[in-house]
Order: sequence, then structure tokens, then C-alpha cells
Amino acid sequence: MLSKEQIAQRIAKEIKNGQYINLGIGIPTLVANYIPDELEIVLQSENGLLGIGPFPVEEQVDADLINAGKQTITMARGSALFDSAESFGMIRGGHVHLTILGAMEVSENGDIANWKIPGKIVKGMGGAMDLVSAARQIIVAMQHCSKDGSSKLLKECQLPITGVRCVNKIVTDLAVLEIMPQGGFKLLERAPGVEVAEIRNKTEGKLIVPGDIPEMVLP
Amino acid sequence: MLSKEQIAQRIAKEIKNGQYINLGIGIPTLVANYIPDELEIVLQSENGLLGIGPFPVEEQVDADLINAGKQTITMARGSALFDSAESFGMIRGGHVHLTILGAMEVSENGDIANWKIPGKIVKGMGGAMDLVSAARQIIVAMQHCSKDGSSKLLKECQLPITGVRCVNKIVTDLAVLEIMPQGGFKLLERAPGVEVAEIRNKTEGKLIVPGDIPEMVLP
Amino acid sequence: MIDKTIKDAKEAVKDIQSHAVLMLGGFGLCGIPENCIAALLDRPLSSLTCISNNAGVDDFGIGLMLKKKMVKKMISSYVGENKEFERQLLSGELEVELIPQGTLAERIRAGGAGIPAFFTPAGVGTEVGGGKEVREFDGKLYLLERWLRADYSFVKAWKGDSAGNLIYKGTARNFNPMMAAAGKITIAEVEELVPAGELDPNAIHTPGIYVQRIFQGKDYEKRIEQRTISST
Amino acid sequence: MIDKTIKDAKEAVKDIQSHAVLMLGGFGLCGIPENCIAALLDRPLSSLTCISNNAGVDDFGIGLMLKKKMVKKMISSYVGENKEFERQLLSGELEVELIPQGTLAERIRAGGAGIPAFFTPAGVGTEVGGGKEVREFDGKLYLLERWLRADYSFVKAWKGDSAGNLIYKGTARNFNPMMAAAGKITIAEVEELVPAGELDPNAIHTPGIYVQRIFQGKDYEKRIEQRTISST
Repeated sequence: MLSKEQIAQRIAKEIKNGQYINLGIGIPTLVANYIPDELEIVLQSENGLLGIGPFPVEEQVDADLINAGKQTITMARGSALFDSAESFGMIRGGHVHLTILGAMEVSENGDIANWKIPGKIVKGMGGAMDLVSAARQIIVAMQHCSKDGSSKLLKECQLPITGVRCVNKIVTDLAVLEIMPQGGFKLLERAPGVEVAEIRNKTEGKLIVPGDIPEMVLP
Repeated sequence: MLSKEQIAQRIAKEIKNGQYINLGIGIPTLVANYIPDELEIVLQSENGLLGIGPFPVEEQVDADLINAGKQTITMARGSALFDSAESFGMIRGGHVHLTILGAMEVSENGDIANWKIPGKIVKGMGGAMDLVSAARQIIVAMQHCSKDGSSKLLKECQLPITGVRCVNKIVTDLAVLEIMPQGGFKLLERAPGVEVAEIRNKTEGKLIVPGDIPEMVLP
Repeated sequence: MIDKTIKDAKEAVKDIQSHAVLMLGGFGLCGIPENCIAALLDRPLSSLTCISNNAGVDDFGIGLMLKKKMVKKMISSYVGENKEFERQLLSGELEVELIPQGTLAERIRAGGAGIPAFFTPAGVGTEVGGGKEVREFDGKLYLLERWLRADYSFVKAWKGDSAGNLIYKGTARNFNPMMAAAGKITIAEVEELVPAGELDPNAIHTPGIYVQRIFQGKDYEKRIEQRTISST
Repeated sequence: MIDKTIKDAKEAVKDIQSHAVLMLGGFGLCGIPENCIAALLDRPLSSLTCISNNAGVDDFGIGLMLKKKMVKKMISSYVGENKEFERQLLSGELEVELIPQGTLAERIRAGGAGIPAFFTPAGVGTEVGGGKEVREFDGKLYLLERWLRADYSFVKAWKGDSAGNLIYKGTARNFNPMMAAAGKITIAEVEELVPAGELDPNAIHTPGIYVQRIFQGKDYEKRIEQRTISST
């Protein structure tokens, strides 16, 4: 089983040179730590920045420079600042190549639920609905099962959904899976030491196993 | 009968302190010459400038700084530059207080025709349709009659219209008129030496004459 | 140039009435109109509708207005960590309308730009789409969304001039420019107010036409929600 | 930062095919992509659709492309003084779609921003409204208008960096920023190209994400249509 850091590490391998990428809060934020130095990529922050740099050292901290998680940040070389309408125009217009975000549930047709649990206080969807409605490619970072052991990869989402038929790939603590155009989770890789049987067991939605499934290679 | 310069002079008297104003091509452009110095107003150029200054002297000429009539201009103190979407957002959103433009015909319900003559090459409406659809107040500068003597203040426009029920006031070589909410040209002022009978004669649309009509006072 | 300068925040908010619809700029606590919020707290206001991406924290930003029970309704995308907010929401004192962040930004932009409605893909097939027109364009589904406008917009900028031109700093720009354009009366507070003519016309983010009142704010706290420091 | 630098205009236009839809920035002859237009003239192209506020003059700007009969259709708001344009229009060689300038700007902005359609008051009750959906909002009538997108957008900026960030000058900005966002491939020519990091991130008009190719142009003529001089 992968740790959160390892999920982030595995997702980082999906990133291609020249991509503009939006990272959600949680595990997706960790992905930034594992992007190979030789790749030239740009991180978009939906509150109005292209080119997120590392966290600041103490003297660089600027209250007027935060990411979408409200963390203090710096700007990378060659960055650009803009307002929220421009930022979501960028997202909605399909200019961001890759969005990586967390999820509570994903269904076998690519629906995602990650903003609301009935009966609990609802904090809001923030930019998630805009991101999933328009990104060219969406990779979800999540745990395969909830704490009570029930699958989060479902036939249909039980929670209120954030977007329909939008997820392309999922990296969980157990596996890497791809959503097929006709529906179904196609198993691409197993976490080290995890058997296909376990993944099948823990995937409620339709699992497609195309022959032998390799183990993930982590750095 | 007023000259073009006098029409511009008379329109300048309609301007109030603190207004943002868009001036069309032709007579409207001349209005800028007659705005009293004590008024603080801002001229908007729909190609992307708030704060048109005087024409440049030779050394100031900058090909990258023109007005909507493609004339070289300067910027007034405190001006701002922006793109065409922002500029028309400003216009469409009702932020411009006053639009002054020319017309070929105006109808008694405030329709305006100023962009197209069937059978002649059509150059386009430019920003006129946007301006007339959204400005808070529209004053038209025009000749009362065409060269053949026929009225240009009509019951209904004969030419393809630019906008419906949008004109508030008209200043012609003969008169100042207001479009009434229920329709009709209400005569407000006569040009020096012009009788009401002549104006009545040259106005095809419904003319409303509310008692004695004063002569215009020009500086 | 038209001079929009007023004395201070107190003067800026003196005519605001209960039941007004307000927009307040900022993302989290970044770029919020601190001075105007403080001045609003001194006015006997209630039943306000506040349009703001977030709702502050318990003891700062719009959270302070919530604590004084000035707000009837929040229109936001994310209402974060605020206990009093939760209490009022659960007790039914406070109404909340949650809107996808991009849709919120675009609805405000549309309000300022005179676009009464537009289609967006965000929220299609979710409960956000409930009751809204859905239409297909080029094989994809979109929701029809309406503009948002306010009686008063409060924006915070870094620099401003007497003509109302504004320049923001860093990611403190966020919702401020669209809100400036979408308010019937827009009030700008700035860290540095200069005479008209001192700002580069080519570097202005909000043209002065959108701003009716401007003043130089003071004592900016600029509270940080997540102070994150690099180890290196 | 991703490097989008290419050598010159020739390289910029090498893959463009006949029948492509192009957007070209500029208002009149102000802010037009002079270098790219010159390079396009050297390619054996025809049946292009050009979206541009104006169509140049007989011997400059898009007028040169018209003269070479490269253009099948112009989508513009004002086509001004151009004899060859008139001749082709009257002979039926050239198709022209005239769009109110604000609607044109907003349709292009919508294309870049992923808004497939929006309502605008411009053109209601005129022949521009023919065949379009009319809808009432708050007592006023509006037309439904669709987005515009292009295969290639050509923009001209004052300064740019290798990451594609652009700063325009004066009123040469006009349609360029929206077109930069609405092109599948956007090609920026700039008067001064600098390494990423040299432009102030807070002063950038077009963020680099919209630009796929950038090069430093040369020999800008910047022709003036109406040289108007103050007598004083």
C-alpha cells in the first residue's frame, strides 16, 4: 500500500514536459515535490497566478501572495498574475493541460464526488466544479477505500457529485486505474506487494483487468 | 441654421461635471473642443482608452496611440488603457454616462439609423450598435434634412436601424429636440432665426411643441 | 480628471442601508477591504447580502460582520473555517448560496460587463444545475447562469489614484477587479493613494470609471491563514 | 519556465494550411501582427477565414492578403477604406460577416474563456439579430451570441518573454489579448523579447499559457492612418 507521499510520487510520473497544471489541496499539493527537475512545467493557482514557486523562507513571506489553499508561496521565474475571472477563463477554456485533485468517490463512468457529505456542514465546492468541467485531463489522487473498508471506486457515486464523466485516471494507495470511454476502471498498475485479487475485492465498480498487471515503479 | 461647429457647441452644453463620455466620429468629435474647462470629464475611446487628451504635437505622435477614428491622440492625466473586451464591457455595463453620435435618420420613438445605406458598400457598424444598446444617455448630432431637403426626423426609420428606442436628445442645424417616452420629438429650442413653422415643416415624425420655444443660446 | 477621493472608511460607508447587497473582494483573507469592514461594523446594519468568495474567519474579515449578525445571506464558493458561521447556518439565522468559484467570478464579471446571462459547463449534472436551463453546444452540456450585481462593492487595492484607477498586488487581485465593475457604488481602499497622473496608464488593473469613492486605508493587518515556510 | 521562443515569422507560419481560421489582432493598423502578415504572404495559402476588427488598407495589413486573394471570408466590425476589398466583395469573391465591435470582442473573449454563448443587447431589433434567439432579462431584450475560436491567432505585443507573457503598449492592445486566448495555436510577435523573469508578473496583460510561439519581430512600420497634429 502506498503512503500519501508515494501516491504523489506516482502521479508525478504522469506529468509531461511543457504542461500547465492545477494541483488541488491535499495529496495533489504534494505532487509538486516530486516533479523531475528536467521537466519545464507551470503550476496554476486558481486564485490568480501562473507559476507557483517554492514556499517562501521567513523573510520572503508576503500576505499578498498565497495559493488556492491559502498557503504563503513565492512566484517562479516568468510567472504572471491575473484576476479570478481570467483564471477561470483559463481553466474553462481548456488552457490548463492537467488537473490533479482529491476525491471522496469516483464512479466507473468517471463521475467524481469531492465536495459535500450530506448531514455534515458544507464548506463549498470552491473551484472544483469549474476544474472538473473543463480540464483536458483529470487525475484523481485518493484512498481506494474509506476507513470502514468500503470501496470508494463505485458503480455510481453515492455522495453529491462534483462533475460527470470527467475523470481520466486514478492513483490510489493500491493501484493506478484508467476510466474507459465505455465505462469501467481499467487496472494499469498494482502497488508493490498488492495482488489483483485485493484490488478486485476493494473495487465496487466494474474492474477491467487486461492480462498481467505490472507493479508500479517508484523512484 | 447652425454650422457643424455650432451643433457641437450646443451639445457641449449638455455635458455635466464628472461624466464619462464616448464621442462618435464626425460632429461628435468636435464637441471635445467646446467642453468648458471647469468641467472635469473623461472621454472614452472604445479602442481601449479612458482619458483622451489633445491631439499630439509633431514630436508626440505615437502610432500606438489612436482614437476610435484612427486619429493620433495623447492621453490625459490619470488615464487608463485596456483591451476591447473591457472597453465594451464598460459600455455595455452602463458605466459610460453619455454617448454622442451622428445619425442618418432618427425615428419619433428613438430608433436610430447610422450604419448602412442599401445599395451602397457597407463598411460596418463598428461599435455603434453596442453603444446605442447600452449607453445611459444618447445625444444625436445630425442635419435636420438630407441634401434633397427631405426630413431625417421620421415616423419610422427607412434605413436599416442601428438600435431601437435608444435616442434621448437630438441637436440638429435647426433645433434641439427630445424623444418623449411615449414617442414624438419634443421641441426644446430653435436655432437662432429659425421659426417653429420651419422646424414643423422639416420634421416628418410627430413634433410636439410645448408652448413658446426659446432660441438656443450659444456662447 | 474626476476626483473620487474621500476622507476615510467611515465616510465611505455612511450611506449604506440595511438589506443592501454588498460585494467584498478577496480570496480567503488575501486582498480583503479591511478598513471598510471595520467601518461597517460601526454602523447599525442588518440583513445584508454579502457576495464574497469566502466568509472570513471567526475573528477577522467578514467573520466579524457575521458575529454582529449583520448578514442575512452569503453568496460564496467556499466558506471555510468559521464556527460562528456554522452555528448561524445550522440555526437557520444565516442563508448560504454556494456557487462554483469560476461561475461566481464570471457572474460578477458579467454583471459589470452588461452580460445578463451566459452558459458555463461548471455544475452540469450536479445539484448546482438544479432548476437551471441546460443546453448543448457542440456536443457538450452547459448551464445558463445569470449576472450578479451589487448595491455597493468594496475592493482593496495596493495603489490607487484620485481618478479611481487601481493596481493590485500579487494574488490579492483575485475577485476585486470584477467586483469593482459590478457595483452600483464601488468603494476602493488602497494602501497608497497618489494624484491622478502618477500611475502608468498601461499598468492599471481597474480603470477609474468603475470606482465612485477612493481613500487611503490604514493599519492593514493582512492576516495570513496558512503561514507556510520553506525549510531550505 | 516553458520556452516558446521560435526564430522568426517564417517559422511561425510554416504549418498553416489553406482553409484555416485565423484571428489577427489590431484596431485599424494599430497593433497588427505586421511580421506574420508579411510571412503569410509568402505562403501559398487560400480560402482563409480572417477574424479581425478591420481589414487593413489597400497596401498594408490584411489588405495585402486580400490583394493576393488568400482570404475567403472576413469577420469584422468595420472594413473601412479598401478598394480591393470592395471590388472582391461586389464580385462575390469575398464573403464578409459584419459584427458589432463589442459583440466581436466578447465573442472572442468567450472563445478563450470557455463560454460557448452569452446574451448581449447589441443588435436587438436590427438585422444583426436576424435568426438569433432573443430573450428578455429584467425587462430588456438581448441576443444570444456564440463564441468565436480560431485555428491560429496572431497577436502583436510591445514586450514579451520566452514563457509567452505579453505586455502591449497604448491602444495597440485592443483585440490582441482576447485573440491570444481564443486561438488553438497563438503566435505572438513582439518588439522586444526578453528572458522569462524580466517582466513584472503584476504588469502582464496576456499570461504565457495562451501563447504557443513567440518571436522578436523586426522592421515595424506602424503605419498611421490619420496623422492628426495639434496646432498648439
